[in-house]
Amino acid sequence: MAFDPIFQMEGIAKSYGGVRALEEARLAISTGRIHAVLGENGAGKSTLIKIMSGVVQPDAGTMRLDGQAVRFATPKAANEAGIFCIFQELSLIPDLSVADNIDLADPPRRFGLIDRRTQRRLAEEALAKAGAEDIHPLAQVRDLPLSRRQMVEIAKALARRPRILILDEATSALTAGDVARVFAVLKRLRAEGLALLYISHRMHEIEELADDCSVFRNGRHVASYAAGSKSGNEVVELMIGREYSHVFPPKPPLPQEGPVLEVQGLGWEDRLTDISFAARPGEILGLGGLDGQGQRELLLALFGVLRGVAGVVRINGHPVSIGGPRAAKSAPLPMALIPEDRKTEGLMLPMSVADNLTMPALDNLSQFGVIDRRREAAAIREMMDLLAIKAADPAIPVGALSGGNQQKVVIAKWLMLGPRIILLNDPTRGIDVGTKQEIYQLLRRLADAGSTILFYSTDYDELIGCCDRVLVMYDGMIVRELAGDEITEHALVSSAFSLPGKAEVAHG
Amino acid sequence: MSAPPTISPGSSPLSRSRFGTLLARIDRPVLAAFGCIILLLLVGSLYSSSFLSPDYLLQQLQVASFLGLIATGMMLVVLLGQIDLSVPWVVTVGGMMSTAAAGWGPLGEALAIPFGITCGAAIGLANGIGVAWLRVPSMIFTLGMNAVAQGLMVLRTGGFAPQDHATSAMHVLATGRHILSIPNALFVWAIVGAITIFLLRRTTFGRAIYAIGNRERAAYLSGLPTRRVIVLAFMASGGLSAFAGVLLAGYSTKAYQAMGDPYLLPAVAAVVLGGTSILGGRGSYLGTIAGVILITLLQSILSVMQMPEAGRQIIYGGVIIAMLLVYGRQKRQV
Amino acid sequence: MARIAGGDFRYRFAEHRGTLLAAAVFLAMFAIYGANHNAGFSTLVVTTAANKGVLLALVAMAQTLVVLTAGIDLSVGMIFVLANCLASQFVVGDALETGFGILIVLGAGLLCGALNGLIVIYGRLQPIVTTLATGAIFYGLALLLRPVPGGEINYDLADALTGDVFGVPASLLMLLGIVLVIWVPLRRSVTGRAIYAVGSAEAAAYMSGVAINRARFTAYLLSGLLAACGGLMLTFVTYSGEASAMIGGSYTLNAIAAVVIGGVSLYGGAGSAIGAIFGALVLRTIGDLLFVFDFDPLWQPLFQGVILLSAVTLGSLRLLRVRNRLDLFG
Amino acid sequence: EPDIVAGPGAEPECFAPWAQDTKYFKFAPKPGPYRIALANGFIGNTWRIQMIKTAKAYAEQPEVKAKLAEFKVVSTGEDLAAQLAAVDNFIAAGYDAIVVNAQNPAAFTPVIKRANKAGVVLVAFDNTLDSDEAINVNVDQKGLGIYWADWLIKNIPDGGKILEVRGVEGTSVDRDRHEGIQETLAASGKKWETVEVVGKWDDGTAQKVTADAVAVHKKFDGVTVQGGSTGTVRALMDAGHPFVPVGGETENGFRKLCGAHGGEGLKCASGGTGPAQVAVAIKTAIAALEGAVVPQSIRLPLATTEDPNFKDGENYYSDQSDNFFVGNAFPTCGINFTAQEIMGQSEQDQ
Ligand SMILES: Nc1ncnc2c1ncn2[C@@H]1O[C@H](COP(=O)(O)OP(=O)(O)OP(=O)(O)O)[C@@H](O)[C@H]1O
Ligand SMILES: Nc1ncnc2c1ncn2[C@@H]1O[C@H](COP(=O)(O)OP(=O)(O)OP(=O)(O)O)[C@@H](O)[C@H]1O
Ligand SMILES: [Mg+2]
Ligand SMILES: [Mg+2]
Repeated sequence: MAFDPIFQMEGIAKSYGGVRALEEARLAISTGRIHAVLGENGAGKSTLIKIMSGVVQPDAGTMRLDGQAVRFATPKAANEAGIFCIFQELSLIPDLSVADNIDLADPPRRFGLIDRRTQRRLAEEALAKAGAEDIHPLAQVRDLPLSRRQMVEIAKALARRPRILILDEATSALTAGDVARVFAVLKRLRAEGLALLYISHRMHEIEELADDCSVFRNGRHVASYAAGSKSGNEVVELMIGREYSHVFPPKPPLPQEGPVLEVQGLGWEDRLTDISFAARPGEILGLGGLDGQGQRELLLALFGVLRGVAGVVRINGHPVSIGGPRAAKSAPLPMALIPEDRKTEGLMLPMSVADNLTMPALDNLSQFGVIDRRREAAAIREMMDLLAIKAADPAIPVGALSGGNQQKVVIAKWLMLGPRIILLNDPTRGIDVGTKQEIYQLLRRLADAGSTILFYSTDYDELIGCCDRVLVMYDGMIVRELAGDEITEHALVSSAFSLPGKAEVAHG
Repeated sequence: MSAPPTISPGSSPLSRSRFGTLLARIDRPVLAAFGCIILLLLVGSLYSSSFLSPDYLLQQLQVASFLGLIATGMMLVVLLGQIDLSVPWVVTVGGMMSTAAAGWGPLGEALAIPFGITCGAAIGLANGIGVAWLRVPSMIFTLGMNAVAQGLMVLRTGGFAPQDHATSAMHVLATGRHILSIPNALFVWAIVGAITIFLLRRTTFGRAIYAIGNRERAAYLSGLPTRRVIVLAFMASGGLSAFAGVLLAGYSTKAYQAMGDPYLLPAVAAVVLGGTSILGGRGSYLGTIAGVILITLLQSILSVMQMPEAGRQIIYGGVIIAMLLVYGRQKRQV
Repeated sequence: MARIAGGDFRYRFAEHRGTLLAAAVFLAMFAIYGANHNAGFSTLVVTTAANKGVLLALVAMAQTLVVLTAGIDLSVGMIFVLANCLASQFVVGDALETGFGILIVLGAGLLCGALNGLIVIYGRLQPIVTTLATGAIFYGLALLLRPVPGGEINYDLADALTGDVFGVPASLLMLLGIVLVIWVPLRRSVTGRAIYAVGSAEAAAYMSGVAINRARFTAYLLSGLLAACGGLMLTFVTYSGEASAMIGGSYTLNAIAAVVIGGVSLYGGAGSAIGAIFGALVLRTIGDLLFVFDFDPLWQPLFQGVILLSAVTLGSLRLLRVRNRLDLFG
Repeated sequence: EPDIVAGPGAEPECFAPWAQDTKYFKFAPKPGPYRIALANGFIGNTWRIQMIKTAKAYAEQPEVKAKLAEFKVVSTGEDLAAQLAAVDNFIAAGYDAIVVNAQNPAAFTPVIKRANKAGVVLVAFDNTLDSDEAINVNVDQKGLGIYWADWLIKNIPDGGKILEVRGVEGTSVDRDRHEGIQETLAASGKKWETVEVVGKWDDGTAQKVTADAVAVHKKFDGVTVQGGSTGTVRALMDAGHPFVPVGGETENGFRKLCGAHGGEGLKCASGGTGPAQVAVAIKTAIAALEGAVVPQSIRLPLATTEDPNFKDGENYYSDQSDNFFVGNAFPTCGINFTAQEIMGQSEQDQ
């Protein structure tokens, strides 16, 4: 590249236990540019930047900052060198206030004690810089929704006046609106001469932002190129190392059977109001709209996790009242929920892949509470093959798999139950292009096999590509129903921002 | 194919070691604990060769059985990431209620043991409800239940159960040696232990315990009956503590106030020395067995060596720390 | 701006809810106590209550610091006892010797805390197990020091600190002093906030460049110091030292109860030592109620148990408000 | 404050002075009936509970009841500070006399001061106070040790190996009894080897450590046990250890065994002062309030019985709990409780 790099990595290698996360990795970034890092799940992107920011130590290789060789023993050291990172796993303290979090490491002091007033001011400035003035600096992070926290995370990094700013899938939890604001901020920072490193699985984001790109595969650096010099397909093929086409499987015409899942006047607290729709077998029904408009609550309500839900839910015409996941499993038609956060809700990370896979289906695999080892083993093998889960051995902890494979395990463990109604809560967050493709095709297969799928995604392309119908939600209500070729990015966005009054409310 | 819980891996979410190394690491605490047992006996034998004599060892195993029962219940609870501090007075409840039942004529005589255990399980039930339904941290709720149990015993008996003499059945169970002079108590522990191992490795209940211990939220969303499992675990703990109380009453042919006091901390220590993570979700019963024997031997040898209390306490604490430093350290986060 | 200001109050209140609740409960109970005492709120009655309340309050503060880091300290009671034995040995003679003796006692407390801290941080053992073991060690040392109860203390100092100043119990003033000198600065210092951060989310704190080990170490260090202050105070109250495992054990457990009643989260990261102090006073007042109400002695243990249980169960009323079952899990 | 006067005091046969030089107290006589309080500490063991029951039984006896306006009992648990606070509270609440079973004998100096200033009679028993400002009702702990040692010397003609089961370490009681035993044995001129284990006055613990000691040392010629005597003898029997002379406490269970196996060589000396000493303490308090002259330190007679004098229904009760402490007779003080009288006290009545 024309620009002489401010930061360089050469021959970086890192392995965890047996797993090689990185070998011979290199990277060079320059001021005033946004450098995108692409790669499948487990390609080593996070590891690379964890090394840059002192979270983990490389086994081999050199790093140069302004030409000088550097080594960061701790994140603190990296910070002092002006390198700041916004992590894929958030680094906020839930029990502290937003202001406390923003200057956690070195707050303004008077007489050695924290100066609350100044801290408050700095926090407000930082939030403003990140375009999140709506967040109260005294609010506890614990009480903020995920997307707000992500904004705090960004504000936190900006408050430290970084030279090099790294975003590791910092946008994967953000709403379209927030993403736009963040992009504006990033572009301003670039103009101010920062060096930015940007990791995302969202091609369109990268296309919009990046100046330079580096692609990683299996921990190796495979290519670096100026943005736009390669077609998306080439890129994706670089990433996944194989032919790549037909992202989304074709949508077959809907079978005209009666609805299996009917919801009428469903309400909960002030988060869900008068939700009514019906879903047919073989249908993939999307939930759209801005993040946090009640889509998650709707799924949880159907799964029986919420208390005091009003309205009627019919399955195969029978009204049901589901008191929790356990009841949902044994509903007239078994239900499954692929939860939002796989690390805390989907999996027991330290337990083996096998144990995780059989968790929901244990009752079916056991007699009088005694597990039938043979049937269990068979079921596990079947699922691992079906979803092509890449794990050296089903006995290794699921936490050792990369994001994509973890997500597959979450889905597989429910499929083992043979659910007929499947609720998905943004299942492709942080999943690489290739894995996504597999998941889309799996969903379609399940639908064709007669399952009903309720699919919430923060990602319009997905809704467009996968869903037969999309219910757009706003402020806890369904404000619009889109079917067939009505489902366009434009339609989704416009109705997502529309106010309840205007849009003609659609009832399934 | 599917990994038995005993080899479920480290508590750190980020641990990524492979199956082989895994086995090695997980077995280490157990091996180390058994190693320490041998070491302890050798050290003891320097003082007196009779520490290696079979009847001394059987004697220790007999006494260890009481602690063993309590530690079994404690382990189930610890695997859930909880703890049961109500042990001392639940043990006493077991002893006093069983002997009290013995006072109610031949029927009571017959039902003494089950009755004592049931009373313990009842307190365990209360603990379970407090933890699973009211969601009070077990650390504190069981503490309160312990106080309540004490209050009940002091009140119920005013110091003496009207009848606090153990039944012959209890006495035989605790002290008898019918099959090749192996203490019956040891058989009791062996049976309970075998059942526990089976529960933990082969049943949905065991799997659920490890799952909840690792992440209750995910276990709940997977449709596991988390509350029921928690309550059952606490009932088991209560019942087993009470059972130990029953045996202790049989051992000294009577129940008396505060007879459970010497058992709480040793039980926790035994479970942890056995390699069970106090945070829950990881541990094997084999380890607990080792821990129990270790603690019992340590106490006995120090006492027979006529080590003064002060020295005994210091060595006791020192040994626990030393052993855990050898194998009990959890991996650093991130 | 008005919106923010209005908001501010809401947030600040939420932050201190636990403490305020504990304080309210205490005041209510103590009012009942005084109202039913033959001697009413006479100076002697209040001073008596204060003296024994402060003892537990100090140990509860010590426990709080460790609990905030998401740990638990089963050795505070034993440090308390060890300090008591040391004080009954060294805190005697003229002002200079006495002052020197006090330094010895507090220094010992710091050492005990440091030992716990080092083992937990560098040995990477779980706090609960570590302190279970070190507790035994500290008790052994105490026993070496005081094979049988006895010893003495600077009586003038003792009388001064257990008496009253213009009707205000001196022990309360001492507690206030300790809070102002140790807790308040810590709460507002960087390290203090780091303690909360570590307890709330260790990994996140590490990633944010927080000095984790320093925070932990400070917590254990000060915990030892506060426990030692308690032991010192015990010596002033009893004029003597005793290596009693019973006392150590009961103070450790009561301190945990006090911490919970005081609104400190056993999961770490939330709560305040002030709350723990009120929690301790609540516990003590339970005992006092036995005195004014005529309970049959054999009913007293049950009564105390039931009250303790209800007190710690009070918190679960919030469950009634939980609408999303996922909120039930920590 | 009481006046220090010259002896002899009232009822010398009951209020026996500890030593020749023991000083005597005379409090200003107060008109009855009196408000008397018992400030107990720990309650969770058999001895303490029997003590409380005895105290109430004694307070119920007509001639005593007549003199009492109120008899209040508070147990403050392990915590010393709480017990001191209780005493202070009783002083503040204007009780006439306070009877204490101290958690720690050394700690009462300050409250004694306050009690004397307020003119409240303070009587300590069991764990007596290291102070000559308050009335102590003492058991001759060392004498008990001597008593046991003498019994062994008498019954083991030419010395041998003794198992000494000690009490709770760190208490003066344990220390005194231990010294009594050792000094006497040493003085006997015979050859003795003693093995010490710690039984903590708890049957279970005593039984366990005895069993261990026997498993390791195989054979002992004699045993002394400060408490948990029943457990110790049980352990000997379980281990099939031949019966040998035993010096033990006054637990009913111990005496039952002695009574049953005396013929087979289990030669027991059972001595101590049961919880009934609380009655003597109360009696002393009343006497002091009535202005009688009482010694500052009272020596309680030991209630002892040796083989072959164990008589069922007389000095032990085979129909009663093992946990019951028998030495409840102080004839010189006109105090003699049968088990029934004590057990008869139900919890409810106040
Ligand atoms: N702490 C760890 N212990 C063991 N293995 C790890 C650890 N962290 C990462 N790995 C492994 O290293 C490889 C690279 O992981 P990394 O998180 O860097 O991938 P990534 O490119 O960030 O994937 P994603 O897009 O899902 O974030 C993966 O195989 C992962 O399983
Ligand atoms: N340049 C491209 N050429 C062909 N297909 C692509 C291209 N970019 C993305 N896709 C496919 O379109 C889908 C959406 O693209 P993208 O990579 O943005 O993933 P995404 O849907 O944004 O995932 P995320 O949930 O991380 O935002 C992906 O699943 C991918 O398979
Ligand atoms: Mg990553
Ligand atoms: Mg990812």
